[in-house]
Amino acid sequence: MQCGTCTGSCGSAARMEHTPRQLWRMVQAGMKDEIFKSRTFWLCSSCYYCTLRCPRGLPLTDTMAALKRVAVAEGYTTDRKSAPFYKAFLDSVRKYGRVRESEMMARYFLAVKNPAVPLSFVPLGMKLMARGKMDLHMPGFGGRGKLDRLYRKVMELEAAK
Amino acid sequence: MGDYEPTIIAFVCNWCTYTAADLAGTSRLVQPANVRMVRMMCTGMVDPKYIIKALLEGADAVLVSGCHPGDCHYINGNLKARRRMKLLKEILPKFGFDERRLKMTWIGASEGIDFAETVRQMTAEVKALGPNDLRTRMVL
Amino acid sequence: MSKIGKITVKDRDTVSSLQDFLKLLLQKGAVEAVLVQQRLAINNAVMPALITDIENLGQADPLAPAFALNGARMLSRLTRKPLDAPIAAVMRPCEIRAFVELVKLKQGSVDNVILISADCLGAYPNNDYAKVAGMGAGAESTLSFYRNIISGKGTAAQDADISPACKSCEHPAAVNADITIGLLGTNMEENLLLIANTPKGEKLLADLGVKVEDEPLDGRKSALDALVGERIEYRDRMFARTSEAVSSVEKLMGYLRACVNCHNCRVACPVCYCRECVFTTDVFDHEPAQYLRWAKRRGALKMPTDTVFFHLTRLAHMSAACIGCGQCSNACPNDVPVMELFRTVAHGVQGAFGYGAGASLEDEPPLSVFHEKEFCEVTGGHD
Amino acid sequence: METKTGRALVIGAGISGIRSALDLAEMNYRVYLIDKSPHIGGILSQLDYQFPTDHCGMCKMLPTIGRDASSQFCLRKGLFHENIEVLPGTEMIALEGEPGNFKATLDSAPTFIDPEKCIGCGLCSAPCPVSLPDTFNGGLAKRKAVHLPVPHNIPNRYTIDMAACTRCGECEKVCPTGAIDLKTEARRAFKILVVDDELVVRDSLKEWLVVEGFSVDMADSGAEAIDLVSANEYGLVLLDVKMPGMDGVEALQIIREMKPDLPVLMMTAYATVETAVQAMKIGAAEYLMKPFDIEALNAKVVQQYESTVAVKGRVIEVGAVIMATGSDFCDPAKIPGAFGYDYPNVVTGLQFERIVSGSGPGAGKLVRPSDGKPARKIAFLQCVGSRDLKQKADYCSSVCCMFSIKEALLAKAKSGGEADTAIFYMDMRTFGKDFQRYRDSAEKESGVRFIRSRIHTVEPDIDGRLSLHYVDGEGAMVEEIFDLVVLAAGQRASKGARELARSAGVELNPAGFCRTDELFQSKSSREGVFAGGAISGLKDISESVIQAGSASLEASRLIRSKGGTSRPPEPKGALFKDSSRDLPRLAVALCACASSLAGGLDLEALGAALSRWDPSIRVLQTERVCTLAGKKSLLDSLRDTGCNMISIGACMPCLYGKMLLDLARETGLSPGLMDVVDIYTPAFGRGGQAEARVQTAMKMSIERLKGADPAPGRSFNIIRKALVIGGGISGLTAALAIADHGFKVDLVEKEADPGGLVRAIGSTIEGVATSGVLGRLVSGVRANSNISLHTGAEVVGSKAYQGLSFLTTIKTGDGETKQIDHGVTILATGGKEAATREYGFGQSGSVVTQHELEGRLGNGGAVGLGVVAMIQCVGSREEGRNYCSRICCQTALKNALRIKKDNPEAKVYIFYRDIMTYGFLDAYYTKARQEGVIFIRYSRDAKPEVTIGEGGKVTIVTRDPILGRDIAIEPDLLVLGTGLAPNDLGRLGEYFGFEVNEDGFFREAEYKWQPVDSKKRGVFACGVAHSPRSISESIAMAQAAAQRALVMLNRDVVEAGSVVARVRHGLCSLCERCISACPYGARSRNEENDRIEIDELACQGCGACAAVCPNSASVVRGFGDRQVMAMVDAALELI
Repeated sequence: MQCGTCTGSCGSAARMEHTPRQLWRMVQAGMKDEIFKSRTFWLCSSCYYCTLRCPRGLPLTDTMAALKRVAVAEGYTTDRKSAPFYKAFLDSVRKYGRVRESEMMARYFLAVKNPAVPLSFVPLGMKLMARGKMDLHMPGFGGRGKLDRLYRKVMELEAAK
Repeated sequence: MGDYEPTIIAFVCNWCTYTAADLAGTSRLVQPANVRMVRMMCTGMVDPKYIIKALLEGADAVLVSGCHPGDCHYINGNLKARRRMKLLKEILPKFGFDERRLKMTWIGASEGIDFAETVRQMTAEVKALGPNDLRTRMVL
Repeated sequence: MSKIGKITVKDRDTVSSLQDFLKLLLQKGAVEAVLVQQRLAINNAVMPALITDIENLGQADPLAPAFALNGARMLSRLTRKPLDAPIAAVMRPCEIRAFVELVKLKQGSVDNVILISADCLGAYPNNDYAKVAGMGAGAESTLSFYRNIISGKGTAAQDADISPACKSCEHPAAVNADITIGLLGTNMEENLLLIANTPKGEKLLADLGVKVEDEPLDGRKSALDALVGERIEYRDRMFARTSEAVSSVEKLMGYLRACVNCHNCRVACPVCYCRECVFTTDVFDHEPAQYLRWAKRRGALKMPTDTVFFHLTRLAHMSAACIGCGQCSNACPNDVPVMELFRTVAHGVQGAFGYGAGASLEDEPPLSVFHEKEFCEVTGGHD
Repeated sequence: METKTGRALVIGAGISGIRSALDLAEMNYRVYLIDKSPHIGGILSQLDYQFPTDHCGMCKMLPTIGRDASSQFCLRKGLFHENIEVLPGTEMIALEGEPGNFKATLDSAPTFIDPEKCIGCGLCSAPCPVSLPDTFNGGLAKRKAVHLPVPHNIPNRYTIDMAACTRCGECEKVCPTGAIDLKTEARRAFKILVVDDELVVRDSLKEWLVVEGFSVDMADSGAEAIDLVSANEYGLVLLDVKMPGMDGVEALQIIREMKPDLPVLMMTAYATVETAVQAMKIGAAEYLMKPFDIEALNAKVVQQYESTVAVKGRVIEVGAVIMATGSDFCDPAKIPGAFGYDYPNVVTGLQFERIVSGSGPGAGKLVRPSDGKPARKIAFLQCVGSRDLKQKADYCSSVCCMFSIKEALLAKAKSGGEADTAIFYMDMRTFGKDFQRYRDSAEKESGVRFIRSRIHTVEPDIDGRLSLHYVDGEGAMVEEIFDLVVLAAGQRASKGARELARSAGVELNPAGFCRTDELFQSKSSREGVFAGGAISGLKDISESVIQAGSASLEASRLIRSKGGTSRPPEPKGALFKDSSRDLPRLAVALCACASSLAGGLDLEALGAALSRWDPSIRVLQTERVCTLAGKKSLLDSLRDTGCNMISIGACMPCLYGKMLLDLARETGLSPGLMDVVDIYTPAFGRGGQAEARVQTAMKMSIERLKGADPAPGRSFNIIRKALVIGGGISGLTAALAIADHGFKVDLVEKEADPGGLVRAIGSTIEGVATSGVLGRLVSGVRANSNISLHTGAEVVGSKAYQGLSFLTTIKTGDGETKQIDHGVTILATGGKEAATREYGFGQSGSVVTQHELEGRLGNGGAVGLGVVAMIQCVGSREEGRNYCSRICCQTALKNALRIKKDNPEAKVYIFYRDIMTYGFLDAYYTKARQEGVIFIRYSRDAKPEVTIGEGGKVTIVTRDPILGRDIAIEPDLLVLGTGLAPNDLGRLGEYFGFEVNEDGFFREAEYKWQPVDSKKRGVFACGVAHSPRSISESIAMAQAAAQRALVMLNRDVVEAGSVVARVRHGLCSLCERCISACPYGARSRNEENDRIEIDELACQGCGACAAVCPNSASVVRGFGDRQVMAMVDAALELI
């Protein structure tokens, strides 16, 4: 009904080129390329506010996530920074059953292939270390590779669709 | 002047204002007891000569009160009354009747507080104005 | 610039040339009867008469400064029901304005009536006119009245003067008559103007074959303005005097001390159209016990009662329609200045409602029309 | 079939209940009007202003014909009618029997205050220690446990909120008339047995119950409990389930054998819930969950106590039952975390009404509840709890848009125009008659801002102000600070609906409202039980009144068919002897009241003063007139003194009770000759000169009676036949309804065969085929012997005569004219699909109207339709036809869903301004969106442009407000929703004396309160001739119109009121000012005998003619000049 509640409740709506409401409209109108050129759905931090409040009960946040998946699947990842970030995160989980932050960040910096990015993270890193939030050592792990089979199954299913 | 208690004749419409007066009564609103109410079916029924009669007969003030425009049970009785009051408010002051002795108000059915307030305010005003000396005057 | 015809006055006898014009109406069959002031043979008294025989028009004297009663009541009796025969009525401006008010009250109708009105330079009160009329036979007194005015000696004669109502009347010329006979703005002794204000008037002039051309009327206008200015100045002085004289109920009682409840002023008043005034109905036959109670409360009770009450109620009923013809004072046996009181109050009321009594048939009498959003100040500002 | 007077039960005394009760009472059925709450008026008693006139007009529902049988004062004060028995505080707990003779058991809550004695002095509420939020004022103000349910009610009886009452007994001591009896002893006599093995549970329970005033015994095991139960009388047993030795269930079985009707409450810990439930099957009344919460326990115990003590099931026999219990508003507090309802200054619509109401907490001033400061910036949030799938409320509440506009206008009026009001909405649903104009004037003239955005969160700002974040039209984020936020809370099924449905044996729809027949909305799922008003879904007042009228028609039809007669009421004239001839002899009765009230008044001195005032009156000292004995003594003394007028000095309750009517019936004097004067309130109240004021009041009453005109209302004949103009679905329904009551009906239809607009409609949106209903109606009309159908006929003239008789000439199909005499006229001329030339209509085959589309869908379905575009509001809601035609949105959705069903791939675009799917239709709007129909909004001044290419190719270009870009669509078919226009009424208005509004629709007497009547008596209208409406609403309106007509047809003489105008022809100078002054057109000038004639049936006695007549030639009976002036004299006597 384009009532605007989702845009109203979305925290990061201000920074998006299109408000969530416009995004749904564009999806309805099938303006595929324009959607994937924009950063709108990447900025969604899936706080689920919009889904909670939509009077029509539409699964909005899941749609955002679906858009992300379609973007990745159809290779629309432009020079965007978030796609590699998510990929690094998934690989680390796949490999170790949990996230090993330092290794994941390293993998992410490598994928981005742009030296400026790690430097921009240095000030953040120093502060975290000062407060002991960043432990450099590689944490032990239980089932190495256990999740591998899970990933492979998912891959099969998606391929089948 | 101290002990003089003004007497106010009130021509009230049977529908809205009478209900407000009852409401003021039943909800025990403090209001002076100087009002004598004459219940008419509608303010549109109040003939100018009743008001002139009341003033000449010695009433200290006359209140005509009916429903708000649009509430009138008889569609537009209150609007006709307003025109008659306008006529009287033009004529009577010429003969020394203070305009505040003749008051018209709209009071809805649930405005008991407004009714009590109007009565309280009017009694005070008329008390300040002093008695209408026609009451004891010889010539009618 | 309106259509102007002329009546040439033969040997300075304005009255007879006007009579010839009226005879023309009957001759041409434009009308079957003329209601006009007729000079009665007996003692030169002037009374309205319905004349059908051309000969009798010889005694007609509309210009006479006599105003026995307001002709509007007579015309209303003639036109209360549809009259198939067309008639003409020669009346003063205030009579025409009274008739307009009566038509609005369904007491008469203007179809089949041709309203003719001469400029009105005033008229004497009834008992004064007898003094003036006595001099000279027939229309002589009328002509001398106008000669005095032209020669500047004014309207006073034989220690009588025109009634205060006429002195304070700001409508000497009837704007809503079909035909106005213009005395002002021309030399009355040479020709009279025939001004057609309405299509009916123009048609009549055409039927009568009166030569009509467009002529500037500024001469007449300046004369009119002068007269009106003078009268308004007198009127305002009168208003001030009267307002002061009735500014409290005691003063009002003093003002009306001579009133004996005879209700003559009501009977004479053209716009008091009730068949029987409420004060004469059973409503005011009070119980003996009631008189006693009033007397007990007051110590003494002037009889008859309801005097001030009657005048105030009459004011309430007709002040919106009062056209200031002065007949009430004229009719009062005890010379109570009723006209001054009623004109003062009526002026205020008509001003408040923005209504000119008798001005035009279209605008509604103030008390018979109402709107949702008006006069908010009456009820303390909120609607 | 023994014929006895038909009886009906109306449940719920809100507006629809009152309407149904009055309808049936005017048909002379006996009506029981019951309501759960202690007062009548339902939700309307809290609303002072109603849209679209922004005024109150309830009293216009009172009967205009035969009005002496009912009360003649403001409905807020109460209602009485000869044939209605009003039972407040009563509920129906069971309904047996079959339609036509039901047996209903009524259960009225115990009244701890004796209504006869309570004079509403209010002394009892002062000492009451309890203070809780006042539900009447939406919780904004505080009230005591003993309180006035509604400020206006006369006689104003206090009630006690038993749940909150602590039984301290203070009020009992203080009450001057001893009206309060808390039955504390009775409560102490109510013994409760607590059975639990743990001592601590027993003790705490005992302590609580003793505080509540009950007496408590204790048993620690099942065995001991059984001995105690057999030993003495208990009112209630609290039985624990888990006990050593004999467990609760066994004990229950034994107790059940011993004392079958002894109520038992099982007490169960969490674990043993199933056993407790199982125990209930054996007969336990209920079960209580440990650990106990005092309130729940207390309420349950009190409820059990009250049901045992209550006036046990009074059984009444009724022919039909009408349920009019209305609906409640949703409580925003129940919507978690939304709308910031818990912040101060966030109120619901109802609370806002209380704020601006004169009798509300703020005495009518527009102030903020938090700090009383004036509220100058107000936001209204729409669709709170409606159109919200999360709250399982997939429906629109139909009225909140309109009452928010009204409240915005009220805010402007109350603040002298300073208030800045903004309404946040999704679709502004102004679908009723003249609603669109109401909105336009609110927007343009009064400057109310309409912002299309649904706000979810309200954050508090500094000092009680509130900040709202919302997306404005162009998609930009805006934050705005407001003083006050009003939530337009939507509807919910009323709390009592579930019990009522159970006791009445009626089904509810999933949303909890009463499930009704799709087309006949007053028929519930059980035959003989009908639904009136908002119980079947929130409606605005006019729809509720129409629905109530249709329910009373169905009820009356059922009662009559089962033998219940409604014999015509005997005219009052015959009832009372005409004492206008004999000499007026006035008696004054002074009632010495036994209670402490009388102390302040010396009746002897008063009597003496009055006889000094007027020696001809006879003063009678009587005792307690309110009791039977007192009344009898009064009657005897009246008879032997031969007085024919009586003025009774008594207390307030007698003032408005049925006392005058009963006294009149017994003495044979017309009620106009009697008057009751309240002499005790002034004497009792504050303000000095009590003596003088009482004496003056009596004197004024004496003078009034002296001027009273004893002649009762005259009665006139009525031709007991009806004329129905227009044979559409409304005309057919109305004709059948009247014919079923045994009256002759002439049905005039212009076209060759009846059916009207409905023939072009295949089925309703709910999927009900219209041909079935239409077929049944048409065959019903043709088969009914009472109905003579004139097809191809037109009305060419009509003349009204004295009383209710018209003579109408019609030109029939074959050209010859016929004369029909009839008493009532029902206009059902209906309407047609409005023509249009916009959007290229007529230039291309693929541009059609909704009806044409429906025809095409009817045969051949939607195959071959790839892309369909629909444009709504074509020609409607803009200059020329500035009203919403109400049904084009639902027709568009119906057709769109049909197209999608036939071929899901089809692309359907709907260009709309506001989708008007009010009520339960909103579910179809949700379904359409889910099916993939694309809705594109446009505004009145930025309409879509349609260009017709060669070969009729249609392209539509419009600006999509959300994308902010133009989009183009080439549909195979463009369907225009042109809405409905009325059929030309020609000179019918002139013939029958009714007016037509500027759109050509019938102008009703009053939109909300007399929707089907015209100002001219005996003329009614229904269906699309009145305003565009759907098929089911037209049927309901047709039945309501038939009902109003039957009220008149059912009388052999129609009686005018006793207070009517009279002309003294001798004084009348025929100035006709009274004719133009009369609002009811009841006066006319008879040309032949030159007299003003009064149509006493139409005259309502308002006196406008009397005041405008200078010499009082026109006077109203009972209010003559002499009488009023005498009252003024009497009033000024004693200064």
